[in-house]
Amino acid sequence: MPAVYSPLTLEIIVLVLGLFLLFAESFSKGADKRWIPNLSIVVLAMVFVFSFFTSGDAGVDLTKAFYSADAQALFFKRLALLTTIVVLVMSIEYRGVLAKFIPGSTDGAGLGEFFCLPIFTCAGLMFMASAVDFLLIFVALELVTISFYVLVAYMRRQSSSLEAGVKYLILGALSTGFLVYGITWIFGMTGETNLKQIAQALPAVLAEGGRLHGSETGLLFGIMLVLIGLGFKVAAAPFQIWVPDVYQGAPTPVTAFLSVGSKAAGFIVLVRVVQSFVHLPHVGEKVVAIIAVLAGLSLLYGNLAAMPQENLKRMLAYSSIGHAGYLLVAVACLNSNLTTFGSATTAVAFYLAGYLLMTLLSFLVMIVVANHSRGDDILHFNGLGKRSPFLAFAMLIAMLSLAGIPFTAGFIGKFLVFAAAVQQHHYWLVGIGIITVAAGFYYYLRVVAAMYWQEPNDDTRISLSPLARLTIGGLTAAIIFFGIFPQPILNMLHTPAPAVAHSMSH
Amino acid sequence: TLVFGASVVINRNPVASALSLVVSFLGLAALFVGLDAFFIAVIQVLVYAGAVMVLFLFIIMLLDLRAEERRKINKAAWAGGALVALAFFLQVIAVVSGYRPGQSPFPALSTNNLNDAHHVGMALFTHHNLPFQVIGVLILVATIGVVILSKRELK
Amino acid sequence: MDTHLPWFILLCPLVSAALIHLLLRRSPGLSETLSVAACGFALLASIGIWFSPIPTTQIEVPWLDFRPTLYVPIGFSIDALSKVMLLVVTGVGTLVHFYSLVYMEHDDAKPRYFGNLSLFMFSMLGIVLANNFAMMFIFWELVGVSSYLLIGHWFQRDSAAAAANKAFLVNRIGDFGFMLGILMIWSATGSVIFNEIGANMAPLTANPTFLTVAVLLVFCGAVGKSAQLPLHVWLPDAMEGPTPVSALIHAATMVAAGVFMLARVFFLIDATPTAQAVIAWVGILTALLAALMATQQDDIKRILAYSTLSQLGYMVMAVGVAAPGAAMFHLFTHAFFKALLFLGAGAIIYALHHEQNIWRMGGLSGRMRTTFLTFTAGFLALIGCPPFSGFFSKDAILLAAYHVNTPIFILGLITAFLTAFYMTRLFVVVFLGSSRTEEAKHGHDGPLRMTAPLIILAVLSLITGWFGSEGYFVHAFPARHAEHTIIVPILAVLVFVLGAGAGWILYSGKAKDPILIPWFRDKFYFDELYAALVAGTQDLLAGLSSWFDKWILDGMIVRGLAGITWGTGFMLRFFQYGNLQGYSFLFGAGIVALIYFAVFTK
Amino acid sequence: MVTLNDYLLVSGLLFSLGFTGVLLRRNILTIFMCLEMMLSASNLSLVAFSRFNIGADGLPNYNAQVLVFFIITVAAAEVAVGLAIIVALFRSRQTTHVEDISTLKF
Amino acid sequence: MLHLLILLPLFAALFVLVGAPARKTALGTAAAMFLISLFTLFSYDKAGPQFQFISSSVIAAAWDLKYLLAADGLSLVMLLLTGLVTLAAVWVTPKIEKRENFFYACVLFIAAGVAGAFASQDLFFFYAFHELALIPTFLLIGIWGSGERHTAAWKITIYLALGSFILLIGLVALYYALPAELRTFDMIKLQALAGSNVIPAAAQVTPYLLLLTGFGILVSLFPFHTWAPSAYASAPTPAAMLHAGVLKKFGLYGLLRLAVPLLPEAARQYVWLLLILLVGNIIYVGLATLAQRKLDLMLGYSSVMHMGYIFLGIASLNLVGLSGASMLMFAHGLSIAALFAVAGQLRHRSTSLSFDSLGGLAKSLPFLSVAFGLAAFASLGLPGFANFASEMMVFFGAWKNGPASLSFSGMQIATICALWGVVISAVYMLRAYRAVFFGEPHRDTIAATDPKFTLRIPVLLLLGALLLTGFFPETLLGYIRPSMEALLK
Repeated sequence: MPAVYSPLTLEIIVLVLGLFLLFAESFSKGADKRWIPNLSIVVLAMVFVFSFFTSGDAGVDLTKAFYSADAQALFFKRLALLTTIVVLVMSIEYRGVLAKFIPGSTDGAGLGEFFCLPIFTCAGLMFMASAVDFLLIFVALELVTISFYVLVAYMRRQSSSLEAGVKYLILGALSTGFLVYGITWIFGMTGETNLKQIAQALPAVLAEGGRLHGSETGLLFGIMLVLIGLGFKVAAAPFQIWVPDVYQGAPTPVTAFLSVGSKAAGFIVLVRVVQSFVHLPHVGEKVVAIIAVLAGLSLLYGNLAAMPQENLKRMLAYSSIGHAGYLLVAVACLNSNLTTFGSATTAVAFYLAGYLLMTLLSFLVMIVVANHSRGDDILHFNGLGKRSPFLAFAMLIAMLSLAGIPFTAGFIGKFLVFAAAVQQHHYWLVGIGIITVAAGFYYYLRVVAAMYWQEPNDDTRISLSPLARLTIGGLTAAIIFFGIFPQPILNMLHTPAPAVAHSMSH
Repeated sequence: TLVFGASVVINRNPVASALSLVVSFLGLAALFVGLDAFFIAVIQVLVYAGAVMVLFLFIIMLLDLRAEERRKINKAAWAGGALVALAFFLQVIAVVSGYRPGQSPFPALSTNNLNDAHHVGMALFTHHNLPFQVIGVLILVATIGVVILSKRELK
Repeated sequence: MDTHLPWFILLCPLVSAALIHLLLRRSPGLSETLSVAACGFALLASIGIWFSPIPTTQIEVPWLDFRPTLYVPIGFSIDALSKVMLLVVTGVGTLVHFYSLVYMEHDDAKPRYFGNLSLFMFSMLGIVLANNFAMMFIFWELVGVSSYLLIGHWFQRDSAAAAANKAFLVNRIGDFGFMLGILMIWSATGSVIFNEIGANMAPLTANPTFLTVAVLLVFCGAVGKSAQLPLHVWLPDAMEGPTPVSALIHAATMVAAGVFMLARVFFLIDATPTAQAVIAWVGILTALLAALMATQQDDIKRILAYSTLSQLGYMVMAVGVAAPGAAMFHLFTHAFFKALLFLGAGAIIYALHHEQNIWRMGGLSGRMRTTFLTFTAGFLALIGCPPFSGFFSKDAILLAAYHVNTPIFILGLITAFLTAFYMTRLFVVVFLGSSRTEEAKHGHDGPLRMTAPLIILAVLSLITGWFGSEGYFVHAFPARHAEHTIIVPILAVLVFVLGAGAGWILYSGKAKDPILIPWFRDKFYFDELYAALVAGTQDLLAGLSSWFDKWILDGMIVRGLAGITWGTGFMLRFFQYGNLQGYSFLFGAGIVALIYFAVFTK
Repeated sequence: MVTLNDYLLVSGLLFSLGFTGVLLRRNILTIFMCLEMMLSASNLSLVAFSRFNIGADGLPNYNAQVLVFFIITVAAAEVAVGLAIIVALFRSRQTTHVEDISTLKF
Repeated sequence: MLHLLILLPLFAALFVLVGAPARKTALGTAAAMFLISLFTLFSYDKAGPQFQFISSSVIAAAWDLKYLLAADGLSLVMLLLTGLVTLAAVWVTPKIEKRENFFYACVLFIAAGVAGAFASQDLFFFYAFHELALIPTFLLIGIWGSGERHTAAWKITIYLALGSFILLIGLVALYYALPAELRTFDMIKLQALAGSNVIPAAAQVTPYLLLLTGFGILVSLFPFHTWAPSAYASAPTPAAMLHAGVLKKFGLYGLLRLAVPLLPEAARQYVWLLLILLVGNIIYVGLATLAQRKLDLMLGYSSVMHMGYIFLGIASLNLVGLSGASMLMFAHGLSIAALFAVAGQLRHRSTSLSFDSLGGLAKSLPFLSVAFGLAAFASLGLPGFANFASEMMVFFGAWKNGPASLSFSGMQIATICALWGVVISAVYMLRAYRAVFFGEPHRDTIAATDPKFTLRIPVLLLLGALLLTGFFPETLLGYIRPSMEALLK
């Protein structure tokens, strides 16, 4: 099929879908609003498929300055779409809990919006994936953030949800403040907001006789502030402090969305920002060093603090900090020019893809199990292997993938990350990584141990809706598939769209 | 501006803080004017000093907040916070004063009759079309959010 | 045919052992027949080899083939040495097999016994036939294990199990040295095959100290197997095994393997006088001390065991004084008369329902005629009474010592005296006088199948000395000090007469031991010393390392690190103390620190 | 003569003040106001830079001013949502004091 | 053929999970694996190229990542070991009371992982297949183990995860130590670089030390051994057999395959370190073994101790030593598996495996007593068993590395220690044998009876293989030697 559509079409379809649903929802009657997510899932899936047939051309000239349509951007758009689809599936499973904590006359009160907001968020994420200008980055980021404020605090009858919302709000706004201030400074130093132009302008600005010659402090100051803002989004230590509380308090699908979508988008932006500065002589080294420090801190904090957790959701929150650490390790390797095995961008992308699959899978299983066991502590998983072998197996795969066992996507991600790190001789980071991987094995396997070693607390079998079963099965299969055949993902990253036609010709 | 900014922080009563903030924002608008950014100055007054702050005051009144009662203040935490803020402030000063080109005065503009709103508008609607539309979505989302979070009974 | 005979000899007992162990564990009759037959065939083949010329070519099978670095074949060296040893081993072996038929008649694990016996024959013949160090070591070890199995035959008895363990372990210690010696010699000459080493001695002789150490290490093997000081402690304990085993293994063949090995590698020993001196002194000290210990033992088998030790010391000493021919001669004669003595003792024990204390015997000469007569032959041979075989072989050894080293010669004479003394004591107490227990009064000869081997051995004990010293052994090992003196035989006869006389006078008619020397009786406290040594070093170290492993390495370091990691995590989560303000503080602190490091440090 | 650095300094000071407020105040509403102040402070810098980095046509860099416009818009939206959340929280907990909202921890 | 070796147990495991009759499927699969491994061994053309049965499918072209199966003599011997031990392990498994299907699936997963690790000639799959066994082990010990099974399961899993992760880093470091144009995961290509010194000596150090640590942990190299005894003591019999017998050999196999051909300089430079550690294995762990009062723990320690010998062979870096090490891997695998099999049988007949509560079993359990005796003798290096031949080679090989004089080299001193270790192992093995089988029977175990005939076959199989290769080591050496020559080129 000839590829003639601009990738921007994707966002547009998503937005239109969101708007349509919003209106349709307000005019529809009936308490059962499952048709909304069902419809969105179908449409988003179509968009997902459609994304393989778009061109790498950003289309209209006007958008070019802000919008990049390279393979990476497309790839992250797909991630966003996929995440949203799964989150919607989760939301359907979760609606019972949700309804309890939303004031409303009917069972389905407020659910329509809950299903619509992720679609807008998704659009925001997709914009972020393409954003190459601080302007668009900022706007898209805020779109995502603000919808997350709402989503996190959605269960307003539950004070923990609200508390999480407030914490996220204040700290999020704080980080936005720093991000903006950082953008200001970078703009001030370079006179540009577009990343490409910044990268072009910088050598001249820094050169002998240039405006910044001998005083990179301002530039560094700006970069650091931006890093802080982004570090907040991706949950990197020491700006991770909000993560556990917010993850625990938020409705579980939102938590999943936060930990995957927000993080993925944050990372693509981070990668783009860092890439613009990393090749500068002195500044680049500093940036790399600082990111490496952040990586080390995140690894240690996330993984170690996850060990004593009893609540699975909270444990996954800490672990998500840890995963941010692994990703940052790869980001810290961006100054390598390697394009084959060991390339840092590939590592980030692959890791995120794997992380997406496994995190979503574990949250999905968690929602199902928590619905039945009335709690999401690890001990609620006791004996799951007996109660529902299918769910237990899926969770097993998710946990193994998170821990990084071969033949799962998570392993290839870690493999690539550490390959990049070794290649860049970040041996101290690797050393920390060794400790934290071991710690990770401990806390992930605790879930496995609970599922298989322990006797179940109650013997009721867990029933599953067909959609959830399909999604869980699909995610599990995908984790294993990409753990053995990474090539499809690599194709998406390396070849310009349309990847399908390309790989078929081989 | 700074004085009132400080008063925002110092005042124990949220209402006083809010009013200080209004004044501070007005001062800020004046500074914008000084920088030949008239459009921004206007927006600042309208949106910030006007709408936003009214909203704040409204909420304060709604929640019927009185001055923070004197709670046992954790001295160490307070000192720590102050220290961090001070350190950050010093860093800002150091960065700013280290910025040599900034010591020179502002370059002159090519025209004295700056059609400021026009330029911003042009930029906004042509070059920055895409982000502008995204902003629209953002506001929509915010609206939905406010509705959902505040409505007493959802249908 | 000739080239296949060695294979036949070797494989006969192997096949027998394998079949018995694998298939015939429930059929005692068949297994004993098979075992005896295998041994008989091996004897016939050995005789065949004895009468055939030394073959020039051999069939070799490579066992490890890393030529040119390392080549270990399974190959045979057929020469005068191995020919005679073959005869001894198969000859005594066959007799012992026959004897066992009766002795073990009522044992309920007969197949196991005969299987192990065949295994032992296999291993022993392997040592004899080996043409290289590695192969010898292989069979050396196998001999160790088969003796372990045989000693531990009655494993329900704790003492038997302990003795078996001890025998194996002490041998292992010797083998430690043996293997090390082999490695050293190999590293110098590049070969483990005797012929090749012999042809390529230059690298060894060029470095005398090295050679000495290597030879002494090899000698360690012999010390273990032939129960020389200080590794002699296992042999007396090994008497826990069935008596035919004691006769076969611990008198005639296995313990002689050490001496055989020394004779086999004499071309190495020959090149290092220091090692020779050490060997000689170890030998004579063993001979002397063992003889002293033997004078105070009460258990008939133990007395014989110490006497074996003593005689082995003699042989080793003979090697040390450069007279391997004499050593082999004594080995040859000793094999027969000691087997005879053991089997005789076995007959007595059998007759007295497993009574082994000599003081609970007495007056058996009348009731156990055949046993008495044959035992007397062995007794006379051992104490060196002409014309019994022991006289000639002992004479040959003393002669060699006389020429080389006077102190050793004197000690040798003393040992001969003691030998005569304690054997007379044994003889007098057991056979003469009056019966001291009920069982002793009713003892009687065993059936013919049991006495026949005794008779044959008695004849052999008498005659084997006659054609030895002048003939075969001197021919095989041309001794350096060939000239005879009349002094040596005279002195030898003198000490024998003195010793026997002293024993006779002291013990005739006594009902209990008139003298008591604790040091001799308690074997110079070697066992106690070793027990203390083992407890003080090995067990202590074992305990220590186990403790260290459990508490320090695993407990403190591994678990500690895991615990520290966990604990750090536990502490870290207290950052998350819920207060928003605290969060913004940490956030801010992070910002400040980050900016500080990024912007304000070089 | 007023230099760029003067503006930057004022802006930085304001930003720091806002930050101080966030760190020290106990009332969520006040904290939220301080956050708005920080955003405004950035705006000041941004405008100053925009005025300073004039383009080839001799006009201020309007990219930055557009960004300021966006920031103000976003801030407004944020305030709306934020206040909604705070109100909801107040309804359920009857407090806007930060120390009272610390049930989620460790 | 090699595909079948991996896929068969994998699919069997899945079938069993889905509900196929567990024991029958598992046993059939294991038997098939054994036959296939035997068949491949015989159809390997010793005169042909080093690697045969090559099959390769591209996984990621950009990285030169392939699913590459091939076998040389060494792999084949290890695969044979896998087949033998798997068959025996499945066979001796007693009736599983709870979740039988799951149990057998775990065992089959381990088997698949091991077979894959030995058959893959691609770094990625080589590593990945080994890890496949980690989680089944965790589950096996945790669910069906005995004693302090949870502690043991945690310890082995975390420790091994740590080890394999270090190993992974080492592999990556090795990959990047190669010049850019030669970088590949293809182990056939990598081995072809043996002797070419493409990696400068200085650059060899980091990968070597990482590999040594990583593999060392997997092999329970002193002082990283503490996971092993308790895990083996607690593991259900087939898990212990497979793990101690086969899986643990993976690390040694890896060192042979990677470190020897590619990092010889570093290996030489750090031989002192390896020697100290392996002497730690032999002497220190040997002594610790002596102090054990429980049969299962003692066997666990002894399996750790014997790793020292294999390391000594590897350290020697010459043909004799390496061949010895390879063969010892095979031999030790069989003997320790046989020992654990017997210990497992004893566990079902006695309340505890503590020496105090056992004794005199030779009377009531003649078969087990003989089997244990043979396996014990094999493991303490008695001639006739493959262990002896291999240890001889190891000693000769290691000794060769020093001068023929009295100034012993470190390697020779280590050899002396190793020789003394043989004495130590004799002490503890015989002590154990005596305590368990000799003496008066303990009253708890008086009624015990031998396993029935069919259950004896697996143990006999292991012992038979040991004896066969012990009598005729050249049968195996014919396969191993060419591989080693290629590695040492």
